[in-house]
Amino acid sequence: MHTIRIQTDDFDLAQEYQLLRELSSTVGAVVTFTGLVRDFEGEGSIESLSLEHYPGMTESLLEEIVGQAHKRWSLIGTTVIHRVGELLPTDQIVFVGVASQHRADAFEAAQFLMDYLKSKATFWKKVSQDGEQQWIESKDSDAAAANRWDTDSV
Amino acid sequence: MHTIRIQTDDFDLAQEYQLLRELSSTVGAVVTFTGLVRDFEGEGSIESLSLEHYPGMTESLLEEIVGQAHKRWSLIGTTVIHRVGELLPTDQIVFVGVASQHRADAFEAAQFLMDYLKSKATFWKKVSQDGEQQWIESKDSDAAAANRWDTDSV
Amino acid sequence: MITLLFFGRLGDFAVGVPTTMEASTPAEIRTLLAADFPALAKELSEPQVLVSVNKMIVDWDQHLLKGSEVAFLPPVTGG
Amino acid sequence: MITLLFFGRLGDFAVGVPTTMEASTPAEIRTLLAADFPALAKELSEPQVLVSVNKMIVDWDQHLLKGSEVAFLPPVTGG
Repeated sequence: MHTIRIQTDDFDLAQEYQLLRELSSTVGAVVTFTGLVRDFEGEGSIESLSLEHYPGMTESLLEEIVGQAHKRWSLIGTTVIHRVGELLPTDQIVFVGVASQHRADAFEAAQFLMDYLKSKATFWKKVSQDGEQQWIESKDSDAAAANRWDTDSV
Repeated sequence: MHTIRIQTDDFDLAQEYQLLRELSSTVGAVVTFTGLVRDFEGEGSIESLSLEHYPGMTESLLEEIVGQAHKRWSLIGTTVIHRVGELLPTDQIVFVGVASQHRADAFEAAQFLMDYLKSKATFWKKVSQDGEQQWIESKDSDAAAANRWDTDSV
Repeated sequence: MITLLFFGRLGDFAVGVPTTMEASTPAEIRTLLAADFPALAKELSEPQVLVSVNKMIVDWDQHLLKGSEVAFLPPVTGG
Repeated sequence: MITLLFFGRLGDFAVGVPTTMEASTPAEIRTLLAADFPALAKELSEPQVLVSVNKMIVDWDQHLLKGSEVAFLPPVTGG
């Protein structure tokens, strides 16, 4: 079972958790990751964040990534939600939830999904700071985080 | 900021998440782990689980473990809740929540805390299955999971 | 005709760029744009920029079929 | 006097065991229990069983002070 949503609306962690938890009575572990707009990006505080994506392509990339996770680990359910549009500091941006029998599967799959979301999914962030707008540069550390899953013998 | 609770009552993931999220406007990542009573332990379905602990010792072990996590990673907040007493299938047993600026810290600290909870904290589980009660055997895999943090150069 | 899309920071450089053109490869689109939009063409030459055809990442010399959608993708920054 | 505590499965073997006794080390407690509670003493000799004094894990030959609380801990199974 997997759910992928790209939306401008906020999401409700409690509701997403409940859905994962109730998928099966064999669920023994649920890991959630929530990403939030931080108040500091480099120096100075940000006023807002604007998230653009490539409709259609993003969904198919996420389907592929989630499919890989289900092949690689023993998972009962996964949920990926990514917001687009205008966001403010402390707003929720991204949610990954994984339900499994054993904790290692849920932890690893959630990290894998986040690493791929950061480095492969077609989202772009623009930040408004001190009255100026600027596209965020991608981080080498995110590419490195995603690459480790290629070589790991997990 | 850290919270440690051992309680017979259930806990509310949404509330614990909200507390972590609101600790600071620099929180960029929140990872939660929830452990649930699974319906199958070995073979056959279980009727209930009974959790005993060593009051006083458990709290000081958890304080020590959480303190280690805060030294090892850059964390804004951690919450550890472990239930004791009688639990039924699909009940929540354990919660670990970690808030940090960056996702790697939150993921690793949450895994670290769970591995130590499983292998070092003074809790013991007894399962009622087919009318018989039986203490659960500890798993070598849990000890191995905890040991990896001793050698890792994370 | 080929439909053109520019994402992220590339969009800022693509103001006034036609949304469709005739071309047989993504590399040719870049060459054709260089005449009127040199700043955009320079950005498209950055090694991190990827190109997709009909939402699949492809090589720059991928042969384009009529009606294809070609998108230029700077490094992603989601999550 | 030393207070004795038995956790997890050890509790099942410790039914009827005195809750206090005089002893100078945890190892001596085990030896003293062997006379009347051989099954429990055997369980306590399992290498995975840990012993704590006043809630700190110690060696079996730790010298015990008056009023100490000695607990016998089988492998933990929390989380």
